[in-house]
Amino acid sequence: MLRFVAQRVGYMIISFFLVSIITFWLMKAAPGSFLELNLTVGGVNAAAQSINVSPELMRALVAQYHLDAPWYVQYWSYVWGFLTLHFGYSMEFPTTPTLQLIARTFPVSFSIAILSVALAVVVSIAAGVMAAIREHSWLDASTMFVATLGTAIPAYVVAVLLALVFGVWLHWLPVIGFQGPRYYVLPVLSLAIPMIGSLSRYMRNSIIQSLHAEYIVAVYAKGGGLRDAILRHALKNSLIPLVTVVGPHIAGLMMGTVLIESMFGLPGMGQVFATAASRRDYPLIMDSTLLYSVVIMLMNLLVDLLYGILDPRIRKRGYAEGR
Amino acid sequence: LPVTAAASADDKTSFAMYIIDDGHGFDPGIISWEAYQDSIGIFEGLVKPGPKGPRPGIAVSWTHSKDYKTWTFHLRKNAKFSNGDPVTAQCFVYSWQRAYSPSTAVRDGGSSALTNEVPVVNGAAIRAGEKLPQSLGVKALDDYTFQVKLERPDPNLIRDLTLPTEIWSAPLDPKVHMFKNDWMQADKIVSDGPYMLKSYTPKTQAVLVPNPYYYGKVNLKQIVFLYSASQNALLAYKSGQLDAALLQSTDIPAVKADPSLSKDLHFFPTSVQYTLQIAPSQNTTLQNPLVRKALMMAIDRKTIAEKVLQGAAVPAYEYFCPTWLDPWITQGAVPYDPAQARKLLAQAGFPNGKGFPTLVIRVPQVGQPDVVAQAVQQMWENNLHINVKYDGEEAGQFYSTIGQQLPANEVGVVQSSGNFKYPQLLLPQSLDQYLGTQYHSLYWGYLPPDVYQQVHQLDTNQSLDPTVRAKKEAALYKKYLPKNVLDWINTGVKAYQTNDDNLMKEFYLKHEQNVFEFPIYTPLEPVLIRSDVKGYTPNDFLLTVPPIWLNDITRQ
Amino acid sequence: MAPLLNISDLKVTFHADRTVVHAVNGVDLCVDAGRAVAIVGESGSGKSTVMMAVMRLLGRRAHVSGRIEWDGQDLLALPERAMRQIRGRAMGMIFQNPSSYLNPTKTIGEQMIEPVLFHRIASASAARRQAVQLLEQVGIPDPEQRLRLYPFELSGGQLQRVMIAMALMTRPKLLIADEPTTALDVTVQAEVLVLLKRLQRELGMALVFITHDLAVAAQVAEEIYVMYGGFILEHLPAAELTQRKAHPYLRGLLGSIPRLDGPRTPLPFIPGQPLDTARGLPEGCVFADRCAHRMSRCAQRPPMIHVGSGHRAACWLAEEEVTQVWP
Amino acid sequence: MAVVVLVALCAGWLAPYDYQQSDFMATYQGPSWRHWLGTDGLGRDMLSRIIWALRSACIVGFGAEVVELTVGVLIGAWAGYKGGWIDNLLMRFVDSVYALPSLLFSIILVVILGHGLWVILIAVSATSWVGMARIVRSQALTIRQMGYIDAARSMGASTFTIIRRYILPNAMGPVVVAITFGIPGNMMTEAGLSLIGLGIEPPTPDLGTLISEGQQAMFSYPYLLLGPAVVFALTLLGFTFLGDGIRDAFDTKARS
Amino acid sequence: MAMTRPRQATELARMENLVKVFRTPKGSLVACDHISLRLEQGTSLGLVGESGSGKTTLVRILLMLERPTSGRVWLNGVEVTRLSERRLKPHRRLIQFVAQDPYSSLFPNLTVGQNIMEPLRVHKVGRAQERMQRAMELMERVGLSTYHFYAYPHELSGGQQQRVAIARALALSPQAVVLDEAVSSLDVSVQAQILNLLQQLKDEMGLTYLFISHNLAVIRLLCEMTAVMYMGRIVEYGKTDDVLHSPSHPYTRSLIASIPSFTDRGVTPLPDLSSLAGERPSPLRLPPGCAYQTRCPLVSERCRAERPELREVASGQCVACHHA
Ligand SMILES: Nc1ncnc2c1ncn2[C@@H]1O[C@H](COP(=O)(O)OP(=O)(O)OP(=O)(O)O)[C@@H](O)[C@H]1O
Ligand SMILES: Nc1ncnc2c1ncn2[C@@H]1O[C@H](COP(=O)(O)OP(=O)(O)OP(=O)(O)O)[C@@H](O)[C@H]1O
Ligand SMILES: [Mg+2]
Ligand SMILES: [Mg+2]
Repeated sequence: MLRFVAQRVGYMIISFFLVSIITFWLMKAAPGSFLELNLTVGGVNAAAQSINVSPELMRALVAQYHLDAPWYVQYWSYVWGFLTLHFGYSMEFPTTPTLQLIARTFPVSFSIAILSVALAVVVSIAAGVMAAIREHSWLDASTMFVATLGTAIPAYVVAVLLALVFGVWLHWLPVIGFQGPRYYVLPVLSLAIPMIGSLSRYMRNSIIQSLHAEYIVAVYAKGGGLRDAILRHALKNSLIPLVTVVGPHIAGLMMGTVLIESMFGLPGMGQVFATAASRRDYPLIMDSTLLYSVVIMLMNLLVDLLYGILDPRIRKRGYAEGR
Repeated sequence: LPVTAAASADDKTSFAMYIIDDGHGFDPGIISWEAYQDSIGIFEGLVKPGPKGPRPGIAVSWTHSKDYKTWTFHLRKNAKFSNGDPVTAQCFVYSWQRAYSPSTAVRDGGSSALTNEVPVVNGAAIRAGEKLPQSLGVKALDDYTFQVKLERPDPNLIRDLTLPTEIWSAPLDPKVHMFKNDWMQADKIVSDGPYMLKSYTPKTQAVLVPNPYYYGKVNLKQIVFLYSASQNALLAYKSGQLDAALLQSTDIPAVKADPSLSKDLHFFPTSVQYTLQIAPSQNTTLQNPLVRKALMMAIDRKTIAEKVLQGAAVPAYEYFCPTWLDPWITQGAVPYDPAQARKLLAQAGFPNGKGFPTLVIRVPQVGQPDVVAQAVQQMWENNLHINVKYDGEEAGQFYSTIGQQLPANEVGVVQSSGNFKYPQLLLPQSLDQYLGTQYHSLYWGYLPPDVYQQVHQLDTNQSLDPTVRAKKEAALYKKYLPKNVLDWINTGVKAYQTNDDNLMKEFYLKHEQNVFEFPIYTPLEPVLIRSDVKGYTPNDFLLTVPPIWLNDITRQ
Repeated sequence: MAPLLNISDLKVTFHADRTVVHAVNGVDLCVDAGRAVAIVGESGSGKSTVMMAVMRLLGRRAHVSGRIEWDGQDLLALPERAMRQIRGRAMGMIFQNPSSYLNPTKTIGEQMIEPVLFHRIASASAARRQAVQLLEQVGIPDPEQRLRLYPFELSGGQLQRVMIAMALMTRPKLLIADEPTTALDVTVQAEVLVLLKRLQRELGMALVFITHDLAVAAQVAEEIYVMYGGFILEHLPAAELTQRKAHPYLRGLLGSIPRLDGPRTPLPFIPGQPLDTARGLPEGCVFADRCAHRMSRCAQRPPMIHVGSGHRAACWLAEEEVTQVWP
Repeated sequence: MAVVVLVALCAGWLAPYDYQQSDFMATYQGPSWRHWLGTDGLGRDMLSRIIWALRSACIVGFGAEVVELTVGVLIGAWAGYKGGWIDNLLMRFVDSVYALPSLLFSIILVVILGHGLWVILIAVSATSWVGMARIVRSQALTIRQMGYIDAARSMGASTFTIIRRYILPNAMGPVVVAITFGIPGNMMTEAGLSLIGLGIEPPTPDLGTLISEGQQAMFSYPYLLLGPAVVFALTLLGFTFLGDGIRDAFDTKARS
Repeated sequence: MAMTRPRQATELARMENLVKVFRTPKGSLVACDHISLRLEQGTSLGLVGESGSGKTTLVRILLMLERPTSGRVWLNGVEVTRLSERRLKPHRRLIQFVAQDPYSSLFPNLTVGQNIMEPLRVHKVGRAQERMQRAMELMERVGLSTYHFYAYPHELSGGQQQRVAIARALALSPQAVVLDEAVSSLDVSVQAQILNLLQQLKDEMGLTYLFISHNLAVIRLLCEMTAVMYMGRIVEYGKTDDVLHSPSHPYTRSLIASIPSFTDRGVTPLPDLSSLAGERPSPLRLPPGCAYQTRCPLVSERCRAERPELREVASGQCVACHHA
């Protein structure tokens, strides 16, 4: 276990550097990148004007990223700055330290993503189990049809419908703003519903598959019933493949919140990020990309550990080869 | 049933308003075109806008010299900042110098305040870094007398100072250390308006409460700004969370169809223009005035305004000046006349569009594709039988390639816009200034293609000092622009220097003939406001802020 | 004394899309308490299906008919709840491939105590103590430790012992062992067989042992049923296996087994393919088309004919033999 | 599914009107005999636009899938078959791409490379090939253990031959399933991109843009949203069911 | 019989001091421990031993599917231990391979005919037409009807699949064929048919087998020599009859005693439990000395301390036991 974590962390470090190289390279290649500014001729003021920031900020950027040095120094200062939590300066929000910006917005996005995944997982396990127990019945068919429909409707359409129903018709929930738990409900639902669609289908298939396994025959042979078969055996085993699909979902969600955040006016990272991207706030883009990647990697690590918890073969055999 | 927390609709002491963007926060030294929150009640300048024009703010009275060059303001003695400090003439000196000083002028991603619209003595030189901020032509004659000296006569100074963009002229408390970036945060900001910031989450919401030290009466207990994508505005208004919301044009029919909503619908004028500017090309076809006129005549601006934009626009006739302000501007309007347009095009050597180069419409794309550009594309294709291509580009990309010359088989227009209220404010201050930096894109069509190349090289040469670049470019323009164009610009310069209305009108009326652009429309803002909300004046200056002075707002 | 398990005319068909598999076609089988019975036959002959039908574990796709009498009650008529009382309590079952019949994600301890828990015989801790005891009995050293292991951490032989121990948790009257040693090494097989045999005797259980290895069947069981194509072709006491085999099929099978002491000449073998029960059944004897002694009479299906005490065969030849030897 | 592809292929003949032909006399018209699904703000026929949009969706869906498939299969098969440090290296690369926030990555790509079908293809497939690579790799890892790969090696077949002739054909099951799920996934990604204005160049219609335009107009002209949204959902559903079917087919084959 | 036919003993393959260590997360596992073996033309070799004793690993190394940790391998007199895949290719024709599970060893995506032609294709032997002809011949040779030529492997029965695998192994006219439990998964009557076929091929084509099986009775039919493996080591080696009738290693004895078999006197009885006592050691932590010490009835102090080497105890019979 420990060895496994160590190895995965090792892999993560490698991936981290690869990701940072990719982002750095992309940022450098972007047209009009601040990393490509020529400081020798016009000086800081000219450079500042050319990317429309204050000379003050420009000086800070030069100091942070060593813009007058070769690319590898720039690269390293970027990575090192990130690692030591001395994030770069945002051009868009220079008055707020990037770290503070992230510290304020990230938890919102993250909690929305996690909550919706959790909700989706719980609901889809229930729906999947229901459908699997009554395999090929009308209940199964209709549950799965609705679920499939759920996958086919994009989250942003779901969001509007939800806002219409719960905000305008029923007046139960606020549709914009952010002042407390109530404000989470609609965004979380909008993200969770399409996910529930795909996950419950997945869950159903995987429970059905588990129910066809030979060890389930053994459960019946021991005198157990369907309840025992599902609760004691099939459920846990079919969670293992579920973890495989939830992993990428989480990764996808970290970005998927952007639309939902702007839709519901939530102070999330997605908004900051979208602003950064559309205003070409490169330092912020770089740092948030890296941050997202680290989060995604951590999530993946978590998923892998979860695997180990669910599947003793992986845990005990030292998480050998492949997956 | 639990009723939503956001039933602002029923709370008569509070007002919730919908805003698309929050620009760059609340520093009056920064201009954000999207929003000007501080001008609506957080800060208060010498004068403030009112329903019938400017009215006293911190200054209770003012005098000016005969030549309109020296202005003296007498301040009220009971004005205080939100921390209790008194507002004095020194506070104005302080904030004006801060706004003009280049080291503090550009900050926070936004553009610096538009101080050049007020011709204070030495202002331009200070901005150019040639003089120290201390030499600015402002003075505190005593604690409650503030004097401004101008470089040129400006009888409109008072009117101009009430513009939302001139909020930089509001006083700042010199005791607050404003060079620290965090001073704009809700717990640190010190302001002198009727309301002050209670809390602020960027891109999410801001809450204003009355400033306890404000000298006058404050109407509401709370004002909330909610920021969100505009597609949600109607929903939020219907759900009762908002008392005022800015709609998308596509929501208008739905609102009109709903009797309970349609009475709340208002169209607020704006001063924004949607235009198509002619892009530089190696092909000189568009240098032919006949061709330009044909293209102009082939655009049905009325249909665009009424059908495509659902009435949330009025046809535009002039790049700089919104028509509802100055009726004289429509004198030069070109009517929609496809037959005549085809005739003109044939005269220019392209009968039935034959032989006409591909016309590219370049659009900066933020969000959805530009439907108006698509409409223009269709109109040109249908009416003139020429080949027109829509070319949307990501905004950053668009702006970084806007100056690139098109190849010889293409001509193009680029989507552009202006945002100006008073024509006087946009007059050329000097030939060099006008040609060297700001507006030369309007003239680059006059340059021979190879000369344009030189200009473009100068433009993109990062290693060049900006002032040197501007000078070199101005020199090129002066050398290659036709004499009538130069004369015409000089008319504008003279109008600026003398503040002569007739010269100004002449300048603008000739504009149509002399610049390379097609004005299309001026948007109207469709806004929903609850009928019990009273006391707002439409802000026709900026896009997103409907009521202009929040303290006038009341609810019955 | 009535037999413990009495199967008569058991028929099982599987209905898969458009094909019907006649897996079991009228099997009569009888197990007395405490006796060891083996069912032998080639792959696909329906051995497992018979015993799965007894346990009623065949699933919805199977159509079962006939009569399965357990202690006097007809199992096929029993409601599912009552059947569950019998399954795993009075009857235990062990399978060929223990590693796939054990849930890989649960410890063997958790799985071993399940029969006791399902039947609410004892508390979990009592069951655990019993499991320890049983594991010791089946020759697994260090049983307390092993309970905490997962199936993949044990070798095949050990897993098979765990399966046996698990089936014995409820002291069943009948243990069904479906090819429990086929996947094992010869030495391990010997160990498991010895163990099974010993436990069967000690606990006085009846044992139904399914295998395709005649020699193993002969070693373990007292009676042997030979199956082919869903039919029982011969039923004989194990001791008679090498002396008197009436059916040409059994003779063919025995002949084709390489022996440690035989000549090194080519082995005799049964020509042709085993019956494909998905292709419908022949009118007559199921073995006829592979039989060297086929005669015209074989177009009729032969009944089980007594050839000796406890020895019956479904072959017309047997009838002749009987009339010859015992006129 | 076939219908969608067919419609996409025959867009030119099927569409009753030119997708960009606008009629300013007939903007925002509800469904009628002349325009079955109504017209949009420029008086363009929605049905024609949807049909053409399906074509764009298919081009992106299939095109990106081809890119994904090529890259994913090459990398996955090689890594899976070779194992060892090659596998390790390639998989670390795969991990890194996997860790990139994909939407952001697409945005950056579009920002850097500009609009255009190619860029969208690249942007859509830039991060999604990773999934394919993982599937192919895990397949290759299993197939590598199969007896026939030993047989091939003991015959002296070269690595390339083994991958091409023995591994890939037998890895196809899950890959085909992944493809059928990948195509609608790509369409979804593309729709997401066009939602933030990074989609296909107008006036060429595209489902994502149609839907988000429809969404803007949903209170006033609901049919503008309904038409494309229903078509989009049906398309996705079709592919999902197709994928299900194929997966079931492979499952039963694997079982028997 | 093959054994009696006079033939010059040419060496087909030789392994010297082969060691194969697998690194697993739980430690290293010695699958082959200093093994030396020769495969001579005309002298088929049987390899028995319990599961996990390293038989498959040994032949995989011989076939160069796996590289040894140390030790050397010769094929037809050429050392191939460190040859690259490409240089190895010509040597691969000499020894072909038939695996236990015929289905998984056949290319599922190719027809029976293509499967049999595949080695010819890989070695670029003949033109398409000729290959097809050869494949037809081979199919007949192994007793498959050519009507199966266009069938896919999964449409055949296990016995037929094994025949296809054998035909494929014969396509390149090898001198030796390695059969890894080639008949274990088949029903007895089918097994008998395949064994007969192998015997016939051996006699007619002069093939040499390296035959792995659990079942000594099967090995007896086909192999002149037998090697017994235990925990990665060869514990006994000699003429098959000698090994069978006078086993010298206690493991061999217990192995033979465990085989359920019919004799003229009836079925062999189950061995008594005492001869089966003892636990298998973990292959990851073999005890020093003799690997069989945990189960051996004869175990002594010496067995625990000193590893017994393979030594000749009777003419041609070698045993690794201190007590033999
Ligand atoms: N669930 C099922 N659906 C369809 N056919 C089945 C099913 N189970 C068994 N069969 C068929 O029934 C026949 C008998 O199968 P069964 O498993 O009883 O044979 P067996 O004698 O146990 O064989 P083996 O020795 O391989 O275990 C076979 O032809 C098999 O294909
Ligand atoms: N690739 C590998 N990695 C790690 N260990 C391995 C590998 N291949 C084989 N082993 C181990 O090496 C030992 C010998 O395995 P091998 O397959 O050679 O045994 P065998 O004698 O052929 O057994 P069987 O009779 O079960 O086929 C076993 O313990 C096995 O687990
Ligand atoms: Mg069976
Ligand atoms: Mg093996």
